[in-house]
Amino acid sequence: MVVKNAKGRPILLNMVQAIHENKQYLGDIDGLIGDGDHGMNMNKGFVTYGERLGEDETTFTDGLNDLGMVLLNEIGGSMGPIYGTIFMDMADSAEEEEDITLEVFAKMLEAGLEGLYGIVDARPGDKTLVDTLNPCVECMKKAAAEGKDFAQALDEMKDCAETGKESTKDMVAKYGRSSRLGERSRGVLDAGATSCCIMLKAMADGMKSVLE
Amino acid sequence: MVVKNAKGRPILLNMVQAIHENKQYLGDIDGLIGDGDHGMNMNKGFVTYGERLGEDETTFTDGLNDLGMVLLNEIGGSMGPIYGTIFMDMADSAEEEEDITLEVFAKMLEAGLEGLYGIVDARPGDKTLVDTLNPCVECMKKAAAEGKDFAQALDEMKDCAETGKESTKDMVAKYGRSSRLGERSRGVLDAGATSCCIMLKAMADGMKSVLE
Amino acid sequence: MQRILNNPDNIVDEMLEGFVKTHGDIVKKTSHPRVLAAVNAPVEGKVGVVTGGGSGHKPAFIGYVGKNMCDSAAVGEICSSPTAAAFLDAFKAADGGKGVACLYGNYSGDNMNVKMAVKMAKKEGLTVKTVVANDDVASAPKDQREKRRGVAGEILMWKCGGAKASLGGDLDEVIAAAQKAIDSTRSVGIGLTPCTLPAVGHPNFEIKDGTMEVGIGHHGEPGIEVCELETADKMAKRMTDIVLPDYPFESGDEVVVLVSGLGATPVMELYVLYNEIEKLIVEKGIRIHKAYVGNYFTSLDMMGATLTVMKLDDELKELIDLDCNTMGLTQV
Amino acid sequence: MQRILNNPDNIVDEMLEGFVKTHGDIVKKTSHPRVLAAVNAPVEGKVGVVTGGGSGHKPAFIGYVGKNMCDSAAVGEICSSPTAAAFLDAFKAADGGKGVACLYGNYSGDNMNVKMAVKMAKKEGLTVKTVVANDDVASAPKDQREKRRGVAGEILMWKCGGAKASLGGDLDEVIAAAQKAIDSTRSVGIGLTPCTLPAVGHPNFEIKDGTMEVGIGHHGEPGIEVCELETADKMAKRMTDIVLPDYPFESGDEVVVLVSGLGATPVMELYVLYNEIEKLIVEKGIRIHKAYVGNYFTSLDMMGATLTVMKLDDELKELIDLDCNTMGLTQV
Ligand SMILES: Nc1ncnc2c1ncn2[C@@H]1O[C@H](COP(=O)(O)OP(=O)(O)O)[C@@H](O)[C@H]1O
Ligand SMILES: Nc1ncnc2c1ncn2[C@@H]1O[C@H](COP(=O)(O)OP(=O)(O)O)[C@@H](O)[C@H]1O
Ligand SMILES: [Mg+2]
Ligand SMILES: [Mg+2]
Ligand SMILES: [Mg+2]
Ligand SMILES: [Mg+2]
Repeated sequence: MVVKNAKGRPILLNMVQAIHENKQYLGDIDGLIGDGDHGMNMNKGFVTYGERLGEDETTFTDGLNDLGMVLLNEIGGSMGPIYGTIFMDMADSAEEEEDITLEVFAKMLEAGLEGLYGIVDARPGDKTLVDTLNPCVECMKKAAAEGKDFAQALDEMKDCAETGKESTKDMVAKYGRSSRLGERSRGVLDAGATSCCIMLKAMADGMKSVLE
Repeated sequence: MVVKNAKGRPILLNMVQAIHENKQYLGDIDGLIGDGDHGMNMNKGFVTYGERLGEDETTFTDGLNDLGMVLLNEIGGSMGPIYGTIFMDMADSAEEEEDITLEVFAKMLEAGLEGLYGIVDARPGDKTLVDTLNPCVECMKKAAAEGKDFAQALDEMKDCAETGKESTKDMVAKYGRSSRLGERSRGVLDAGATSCCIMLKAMADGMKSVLE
Repeated sequence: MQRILNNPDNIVDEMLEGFVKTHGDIVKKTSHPRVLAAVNAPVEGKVGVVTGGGSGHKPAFIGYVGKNMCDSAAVGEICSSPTAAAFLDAFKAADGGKGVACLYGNYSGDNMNVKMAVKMAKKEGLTVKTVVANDDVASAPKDQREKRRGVAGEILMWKCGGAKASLGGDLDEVIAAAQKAIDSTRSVGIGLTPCTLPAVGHPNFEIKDGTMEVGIGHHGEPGIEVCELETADKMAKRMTDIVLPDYPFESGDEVVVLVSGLGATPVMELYVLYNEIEKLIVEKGIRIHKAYVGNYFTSLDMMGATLTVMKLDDELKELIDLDCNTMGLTQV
Repeated sequence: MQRILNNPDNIVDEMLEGFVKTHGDIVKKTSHPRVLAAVNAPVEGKVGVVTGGGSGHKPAFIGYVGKNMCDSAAVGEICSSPTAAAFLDAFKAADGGKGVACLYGNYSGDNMNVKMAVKMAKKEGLTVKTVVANDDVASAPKDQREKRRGVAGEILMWKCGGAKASLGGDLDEVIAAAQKAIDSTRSVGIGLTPCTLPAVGHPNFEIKDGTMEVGIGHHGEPGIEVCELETADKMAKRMTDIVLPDYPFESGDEVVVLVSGLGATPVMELYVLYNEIEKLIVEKGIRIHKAYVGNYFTSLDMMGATLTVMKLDDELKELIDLDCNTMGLTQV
């Protein structure tokens, strides 16, 4: 089973919609130990991309690249470079591909995480979006190595994203605004981990819808 | 019966004490339709004068003049020139006198009111200290003309001051901060009318204590 | 009350200490503890320009003492006129032998104290003439202009009067320039929150959340209307609708616009407001020669803003454009 | 929320419009909507000085663009770093052929975006070197200075870096001067009230009435201690006790002191605070060469103040004393 790279539009739109629908929720979560703007930041970037796309078709990799560019060039803050890098590096690693196989997708995710590691010091356990992304990368690499069914692997990734996100609840923030709260940051979800979970799940659902 | 001009000290001290004791009350009244600083303003001037006087004796007229100078030179605002003028013009009109008779005192009060009229446009009915001072002047002029007993006249002045002050409750302010409230200024006492009442009653009591 | 204070009774004196320590290159103390003068005051052969007023309006009033603005200022308690004695000493500190122009705002306390000071000065052989600012449109109807308060328009009056004096104007010319400046100026304020006098500890009036007080005075004097809090564009419309027709300012006029915060409104928002005001003024065919946006005349910790518009002629334009160096306004 | 706004999402763009309309004699727009440049930028043969950061800190950052300070600034959303693209365009707007010094504050978003922009600039053949301000003592222990945030000390870094560039310094000299400036500078803030992001509508942290947050950051980052609200003299003591030993500043040193309000504290109170701070510094045998007191680096509508102290040597003194003309700081 593969996702035709050419069929990127429904995947990207699904991601845009999911972030848009969770704007308020993400803002509220960020409000607890951050500054409350995460929903706004993410929504602005994703919706801007969605408007830019309009009625056009896009490949999955071009879509990720364009979304990354919008985030990087028009959102700024931390989310611009962080998600911008993730999406652009994911796109970079597969732009030549016609078919996105499970193996290709696992490499894309890994490239995104590597890119992220190039610009942030956060690692697993630091209560950031890394705690959502990293287990998903691991899970997909393993699934690819085991030659799992793509659809099933995507479902597993959704579970990993959920578990990863939930794991941040009990962590103490080491980076970003909430890190200054120290122990006071424990007990609530990390905003970036939450948006990353929502985004990855939407990506997975979008991909499943065009799996062939 | 007369008040020896030389015996000013107990009169002035009584005035200082009365204002000092009513600092909070005057502030609260001013707070209702003014800016809440009337108690502070008055207290500062009167207490400063009291401290300046220290253990010294003073004539009644010198005391009024010195109090007026403190108000004028150290308090500023509206109260400085208003009470400063009243006290200094009262003193001016009787500084030569050894004995303050009822007639002299009536003239003093009248001079104070005249002085006030020289610097403010407010007249009776405008919800200012004029509504306290004016009836007292009228009352003392009448008492002097009728040759009344000084002590009894002073008691009548106290009543007049009280009635005059109370009359401001039902007035609409035409001058000063509260004037901008228009109809909204009705229903509460005027701060200046209240301080003037307290001051005149204390003056009367002080004078009664040294009547001979 | 979340404020930075020692004993609130000493706030004015302590503020003055800190002010002189900070701006020793611009102002100096005088023999009167409540009078500050420009470092070079009095300037021989120059008309002295003096102002004064209650405290709590920073930069006003001492913040406009300095090069090509005021030579000295008398300082009152918070929201309370300086004493007559302080005004008198301010006159003396500014007197360079050509007389003194006292340019101040229309409040009854200030009026009384200035009048008394002018009388005392006269006795001492010092000629003082006065201009009383009354630019606040909302404080009285147009046919009772003499009752209107002075607000942020005073800054433009000081700018013009001070510049005229520096350029060698005699007393009558300085007075005429300052009078023309304020006569050509109209202001209005909108209050969004009340202010708290440090010695009182709580606001002594109320502006309900979600409402705004149109025409509010610099001491919280009630305005002409309390209405729902509006967006910046509507606020701008409301302010220009009050200010522009009153003079009136018309197509072809050239103006100075001053938007001042009342103290606690973020300056960022003043630019948002000015952006709207500018559109409305330009739309009317009026040319904005110069704009000032910032905290130029405040009311302690009040939120809100004032709009001031001044019509220019050649003389006023030259005076406005002259450089100056004060804590509140430095123009190069 | 009693604020002057249209759609809160547009506040930055509208603020920029108003800012450029007001200060057209100092700054100009560029091809990037979120980059402003000095009217004369780029200056051929001069090192370009660039800064940038989130909005809501007026005068920072665009308020320090102008003569002898920064040549351009990248503008972010409220409390959020500008984009890498904006930083890149700011570099280009400032580039006079001698390279660009990017002087900014230590926040993870700014770090990431500047790094990316520097990389992109390099690809385009433009050399950019950076200095990262980290003057906020309370934001990390001394042995982790690289983690400390940049706060109002950035103004002195811009002043010195900008002056060095104007005086003809090459890129390495400008970077060295700016680095020395910030290395010689320490700051601390005390917050008295929280701030409210316009798009959020309510404060996202709390400072209880009667308490204060010592060491608070410019975005409301928690401080090192929450304690009872103190009088100005005690606050001054607490601030100097944190700032002075950290560098350390010692008897015989000559310093610049900068006291900035956080936005909503009346400026009058900043002078009261400075009056106390000055006493404590002078008592230690330290000479204050120059003091800045005012709203120089704010946090929207937060109440409170920051103290910044910078040790001078002959070079820094010359740079601090050079005249400048920006919205936030005009020195003649
Ligand atoms: N330095 C960092 N390293 C890794 N992740 C970070 C860092 N800073 C912020 N984040 C992530 O970003 C999220 C907050 O994003 P957002 O609220 O949009 O930005 P900001 O913190 O600038 O307001 C955090 O929950 C965290 O997951
Ligand atoms: N213009 C005026 N004419 C007459 N009386 C005045 C005037 N202004 C104020 N007053 C009197 O002063 C009182 C207020 O005094 P105070 O609170 O000390 O001064 P302020 O109004 O400047 O705060 C008023 O209640 C009124 O009686
Ligand atoms: Mg956030
Ligand atoms: Mg009062
Ligand atoms: Mg008062
Ligand atoms: Mg943020």
